[in-house]
Amino acid sequence: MIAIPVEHCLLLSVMLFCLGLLGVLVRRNIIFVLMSMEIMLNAIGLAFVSGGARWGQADGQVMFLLVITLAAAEVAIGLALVLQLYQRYRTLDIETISKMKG
Amino acid sequence: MLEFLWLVPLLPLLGFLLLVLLPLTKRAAAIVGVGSVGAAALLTLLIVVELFGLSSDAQVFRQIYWTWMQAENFTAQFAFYLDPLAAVMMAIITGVGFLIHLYSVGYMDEDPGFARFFAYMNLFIAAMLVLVLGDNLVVLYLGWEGVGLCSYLLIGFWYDSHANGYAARKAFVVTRVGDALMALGMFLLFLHLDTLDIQQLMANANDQWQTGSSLPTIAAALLLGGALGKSAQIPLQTWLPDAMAGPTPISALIHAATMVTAGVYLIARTHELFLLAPDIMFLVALIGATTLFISGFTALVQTDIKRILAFSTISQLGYMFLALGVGAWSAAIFHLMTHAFFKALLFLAAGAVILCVHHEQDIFKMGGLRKRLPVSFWSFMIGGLALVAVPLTSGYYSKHEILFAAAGNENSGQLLWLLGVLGAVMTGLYTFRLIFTVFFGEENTRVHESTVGLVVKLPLVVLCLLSIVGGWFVLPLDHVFPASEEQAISGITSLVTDVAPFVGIFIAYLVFHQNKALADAVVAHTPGRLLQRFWFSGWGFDWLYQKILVNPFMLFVRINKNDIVDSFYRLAAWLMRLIHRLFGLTQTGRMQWYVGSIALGVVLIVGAGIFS
Amino acid sequence: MILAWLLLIPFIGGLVAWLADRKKLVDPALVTLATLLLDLLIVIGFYFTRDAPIEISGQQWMAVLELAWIPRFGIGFVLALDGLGLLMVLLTLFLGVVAVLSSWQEINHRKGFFYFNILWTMSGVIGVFTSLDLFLFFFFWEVMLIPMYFIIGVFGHENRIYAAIKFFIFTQASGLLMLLAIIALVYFHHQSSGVVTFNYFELLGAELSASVAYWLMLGFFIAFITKLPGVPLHTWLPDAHTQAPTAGSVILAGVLLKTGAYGLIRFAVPLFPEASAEFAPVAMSLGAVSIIYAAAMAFAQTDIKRLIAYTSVSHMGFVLLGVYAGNETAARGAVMTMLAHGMTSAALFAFAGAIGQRIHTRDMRQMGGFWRSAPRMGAIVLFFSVAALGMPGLANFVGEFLVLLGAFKANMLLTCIAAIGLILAPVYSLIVIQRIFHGKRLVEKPIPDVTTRETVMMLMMIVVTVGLGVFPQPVMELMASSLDLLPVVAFNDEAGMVSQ
Amino acid sequence: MTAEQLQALLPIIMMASTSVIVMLVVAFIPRHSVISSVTVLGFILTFASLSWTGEVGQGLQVTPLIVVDRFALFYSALLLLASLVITLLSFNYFTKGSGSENQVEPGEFYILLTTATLGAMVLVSSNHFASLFVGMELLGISLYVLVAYLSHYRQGRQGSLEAGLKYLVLSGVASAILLFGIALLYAEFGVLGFGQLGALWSNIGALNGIYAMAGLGLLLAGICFKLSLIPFHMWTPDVYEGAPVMATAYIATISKGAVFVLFLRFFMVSGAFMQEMANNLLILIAIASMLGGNLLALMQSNVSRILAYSSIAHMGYLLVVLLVANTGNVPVSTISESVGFYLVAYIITTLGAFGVMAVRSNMLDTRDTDQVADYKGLFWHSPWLASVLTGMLLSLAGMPLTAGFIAKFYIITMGVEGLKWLLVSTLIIGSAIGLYYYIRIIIVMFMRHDEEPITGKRDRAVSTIDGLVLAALAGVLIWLGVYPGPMIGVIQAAFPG
Repeated sequence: MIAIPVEHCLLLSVMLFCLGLLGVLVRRNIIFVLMSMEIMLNAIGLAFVSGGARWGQADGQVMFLLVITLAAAEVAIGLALVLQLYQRYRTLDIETISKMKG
Repeated sequence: MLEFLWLVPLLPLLGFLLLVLLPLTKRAAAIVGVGSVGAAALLTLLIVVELFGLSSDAQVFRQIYWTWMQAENFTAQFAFYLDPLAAVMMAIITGVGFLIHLYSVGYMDEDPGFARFFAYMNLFIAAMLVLVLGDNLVVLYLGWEGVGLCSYLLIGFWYDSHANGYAARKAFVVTRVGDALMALGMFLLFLHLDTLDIQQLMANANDQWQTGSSLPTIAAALLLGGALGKSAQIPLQTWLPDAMAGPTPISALIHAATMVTAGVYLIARTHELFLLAPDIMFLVALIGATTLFISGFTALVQTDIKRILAFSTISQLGYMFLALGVGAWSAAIFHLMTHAFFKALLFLAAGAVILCVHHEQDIFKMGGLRKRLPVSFWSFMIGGLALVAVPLTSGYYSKHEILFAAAGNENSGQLLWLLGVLGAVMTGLYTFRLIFTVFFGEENTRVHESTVGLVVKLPLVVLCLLSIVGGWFVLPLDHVFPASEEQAISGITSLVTDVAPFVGIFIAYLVFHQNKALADAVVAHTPGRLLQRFWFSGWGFDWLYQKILVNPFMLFVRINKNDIVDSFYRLAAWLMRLIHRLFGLTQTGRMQWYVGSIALGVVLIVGAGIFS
Repeated sequence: MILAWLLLIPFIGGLVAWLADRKKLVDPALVTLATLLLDLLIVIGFYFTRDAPIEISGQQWMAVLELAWIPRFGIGFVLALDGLGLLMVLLTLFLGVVAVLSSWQEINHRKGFFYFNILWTMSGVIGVFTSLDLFLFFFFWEVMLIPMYFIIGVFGHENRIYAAIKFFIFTQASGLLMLLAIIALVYFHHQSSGVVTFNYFELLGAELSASVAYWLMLGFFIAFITKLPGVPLHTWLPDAHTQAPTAGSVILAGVLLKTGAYGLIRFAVPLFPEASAEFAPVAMSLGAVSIIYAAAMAFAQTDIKRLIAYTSVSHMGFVLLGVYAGNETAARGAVMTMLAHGMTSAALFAFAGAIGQRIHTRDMRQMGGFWRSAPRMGAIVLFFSVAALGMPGLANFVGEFLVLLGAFKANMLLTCIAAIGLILAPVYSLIVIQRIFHGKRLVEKPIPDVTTRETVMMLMMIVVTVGLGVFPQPVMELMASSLDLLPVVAFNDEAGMVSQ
Repeated sequence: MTAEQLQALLPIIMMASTSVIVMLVVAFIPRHSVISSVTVLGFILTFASLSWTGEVGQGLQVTPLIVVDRFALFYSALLLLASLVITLLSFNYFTKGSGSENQVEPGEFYILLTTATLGAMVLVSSNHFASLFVGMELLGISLYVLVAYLSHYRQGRQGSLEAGLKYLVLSGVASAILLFGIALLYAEFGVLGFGQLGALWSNIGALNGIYAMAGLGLLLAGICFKLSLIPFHMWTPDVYEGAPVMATAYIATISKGAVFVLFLRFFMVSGAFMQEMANNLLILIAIASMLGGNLLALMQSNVSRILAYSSIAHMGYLLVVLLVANTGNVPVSTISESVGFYLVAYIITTLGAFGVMAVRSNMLDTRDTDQVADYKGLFWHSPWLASVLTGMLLSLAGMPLTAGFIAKFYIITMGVEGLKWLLVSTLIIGSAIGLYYYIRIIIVMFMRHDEEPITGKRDRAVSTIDGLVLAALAGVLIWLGVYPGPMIGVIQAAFPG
């Protein structure tokens, strides 16, 4: 098996991570924000797996599993709150939650 | 009796305490007030008699009570020192003081602050006695400041008027300028001579310092500063005319007979130091001569009877300084004494006049009072003659001693003498201007005689006597002061000196009695009027001080009322609030902005990590 | 143990006073008075029955209490009393009594809390004057601020919150600098000796490099000069005084300011003798500037308490001058000035309060001519004004005279500048009398004269002021041994010397 | 797994079981008092089990993930006690809503408290990235819900929803950053244990690989977010303000405390502080936090926000200690001791402050009693409550007589011994600024109502439990401030390894 160089994987994961972060930064729709966070978590997963592959360990995959769990939990709670948000304001725009400041 | 020396200042002090602490009736207050000083005077008499009964070498008595302050090598004992000089001063203070107290009983009769008046007076006598008896400069300073305080209290005695309060504070502050200099002088003396006991100090100064070297010069100059303030000499003379705001007995006691002579006493007391500083000696003489000359002119144009007497006092004090400056110590003290008699007499007589004309003090609103107020008139006449130094009066003897001493001085003696003689002419002029205006001419005031009772008249009579015979006293001060060599006085000098007062009186007769239009005509011209105004203002000293000292101070004080230093802290606080607001702006409440901040932080950290 | 009791009695008394008020049992003012008198009696009793002095590092101490506290840092609970401390404690308790008497009628609500704070301040101040462990000292130094903060902030006048916060921040912030200096001192002492300790006696001999000592000395100096206060760190004082209730002003002026001076005498100079000597010209200059600047500022004020506050700054300038003059004469003068200023300023503030209560203003432009209806009050205020301007025979003179006499040796130029203060003192002192008691009467209703309570209170203070002015020697003997550490180096400013 | 290891893990197991039991109780006996009692009992038993575990002795490594040593046990105990306090104070906070139509049994709140505490306990016992990750997310996800807990009540608490969402997204992003950092480090070094990482670092000296540097930077950034250090602080005030006051207290004390303890252990075990880059960055962050936090709090009118900003500053102060560790002038044990004491003092103080706020708040109101104006004249109708809050604020300000003073004393001592004059000066300036807003709250509480009308609302009587808890906190506060010796001894014993 021809190993994919670890740098390539890491570069990809960095790009993915940045994409996700950029999404959180620019999207106004809360759903898209949550999705962008998923992308970030997946980038992390990729980095762990490629790291595991580089060192030939299972640790990377184990961490990936944990990351997936985290992603699921985060989204579960996130969506519950999105529901609350929508019920109250009838919008998914995150600008609505900027009352507290100063 | 000498061992009862401590009782002399204590008696008036006890009188003061009684008057302050107990709610006495007017009668009781008078008894306590006058009685305590009377007792002190009696005791003084006994003590003085005993002291002069001793052989002339042993006429020194020191009494140490307790250690007042002690630190390192500095020790100030609370101690009194009695020698002929102090004895003479004591006698003047208690004697004249008693007479004035007595007079005040009548003068202040209707005043609601009767007891307060006597309390202050008693305190003054006590302080003045401490001043002259102090064995060291610190005790002297205690009395020195004490009399200043009493002077302040009594000038501002009628406190309803702001002007009185202002005059009182002015007196205190201006003399305090001198006091501060004197304090510095004491520090300097102690630093170099290790003691403040006057006798020891003088001995050490003679031992350690060369005549004319810089240290004694500076020290003497600083002490002179104190003396100038207290004795109202140029440039610190401006407070005395204003001090006339106080009741007239005060002007007589404090601002003529006793307190203002404290400066003379101080210099006489420390004459050995001044002898080491000939430059300062000359300065003293020059200041005295200038002062007597300048204030003579000022007295000439005043209209307020008490202010005329005040400037006259300054002028006479100038004579005493002149005497001190030329080394005629005894003459200075002699003149101090005669001046105490006749000037107290003049003030008391003026007081009696003022009382009878309903507290009018403008001499041009009086006139022809000779017939209505014979006692006052004759008192004024005798006092005036003594003041202008007409032969056979006490003033004649003392002033002539001074002028002769000045004439004989090798250091610009002629100039000093000339100024003195011109001053004598002026004295005659302004004194008789006053007498002619007030007591001669037409009557134009209502007078009520009734208020002048026996207690007022008796002191006047006694002082009249003293003003005449005072010149015949021989002060036993030979062992206190170095003997001054007899000067050969030329006949011309002697003649001019004798004639000068009469010239003044004659001019006064011409201008203010015979031909009153003449004076008005002089004043009518612009130069004349300007000169009159210049003299009237006391040669512009007040104006000058107002411009260069008081106004800048007031300006600073007014601008800086809110404390410029505080604005620095207010600025800092304001800056903090500003930064708070700016920082607060970053807290927008928008989530994406927050994410942006995190992202920025990450970029910075990672960037720093990678590129470091 | 006597020392611990000195601290504990007001501490417990404070709690009792508060509880007594809450349960409506007794008047807390009475409790406070009783507590302070008890404490005062104990001190006096102790003074007359004390054993032979205890000698620690060459100094004589009347009583020493040493307990372990936080051994981890070499911090002990060290209390000790010497002549200086005794005088300060006596002053504190005496003025405490005056403060209680002067606020007898002023404080009518929340009395329990008020007197609780008064007593706790007393406790803290006594702690400051007796503790000889630097940590403990700092502990009390800060602790005494908090009740004072409440006294100003809760019971003060219209602008009290601003004043209280300003007071707190100035003193706290400078205190933090001192804490830093203390810790650094301990650290450097540890470096050189291998012992971690906050004990005063051991730190006295700390070997420090010159620059380190200078910086540490500055830390102490800034904290103390803020409390003193000296220009330019004085601006909290006028505000605090103006807004504080009468008792607050009395304690603040009479006692709290003295802690700053005490700190200089006990800690700042002895701990860093060389650095202090080097710094002395600067400190003395600040003292001289304080004297003159504050005197001028006092004259400008129309608020009577503000005026008196500035006079405090001016007087404390003498203390600063005296402490750094570097000889015993000036040091004795400084302590005498502390005591004298404690009396006069406390008395004047008590009167400002009494007048404020009568006519409900502190603005002197609305006063005048009070002498006619209240001559006894006038006489007493006159007495203390005169004392404040340095009349010989009264306490202030002894202090100022000795300070200037001593300072003259050290630096002539600065002494001459400071002597200008002698001229300005009557300018501001007499204006008080002039504006309040003299002149035309502006208030329609005649103001009532002093009550018996006020008379008694004032007589006490008059007796002390005169006593200190005429017989200061016993007091000076008492403080003598405490000042041994002070004049470490005689520093002469050659530039100020007159060429011979 | 040996019996010894089981014994070592017992507290964590106990805590986990408590979660499960509480969950069951919520399902079957949904009565507030029962749920609360069970939770309290769970915390107490877990706490008790710590002493038994303590017999295991020094540093027992249970699997590569968890280390049970005195350090872990001490902080577990601290966090458990804090959780206990929060649980006790929560009871009345939620009971006040009972009787109205909105009555809800807040069972889930207690479940989440137990799971969060479980996460915190794992965190303080972790010396491996995997357990770090698990603990941190267990804590974090529980907190998302706790923060948003009141968002589903009909009439109010928009703040709770807003805070919940903000916390979810921001904390999610931060967790992702932290994890990505771990992932990069793992990819670079192939190890996940702190100790192994440290060993590798010390072999190669300074780090130089891009990924390693980036990984460490990201890790730092994630931790800084949890500690709300500038510039990762912005979530703090909003979340503090919007979250129910007890959730705020939880974040402020247990969450931050646990993360800092982890940070400390990571630094000490891995030697990360020997990295020049980390050191310089942290100095900047510490200075910015000390100054910025205090300045941001300066004129705030909301007590929660004031405490939020002040927590930024306090974490900055704590960071000073870590930075001193870098100098090597101070033994690591002293560093650990200082951090320990500071955390103890800070947790007690913060709990006390939020406790008073909780006692005066009602979950059914649209907001908690958190405006400064709400405290006007408090002293005159609730003197004890006001006294407790005064004590807490003075402690935050670092005044003597309180634990906060000794804590600040520790920090300054460390700074001096490390010769970090810049940091110490900043600390002093920051503290001086900070005085203003603390004493402003105090003075407001003491405003006299004879002059100003009381705007602060009056309270119902304080319940016995709340009273006792607050009194205990205040008592400990004073005790630590006046006689800290015994506590110092305990903390000195709690040394990692």
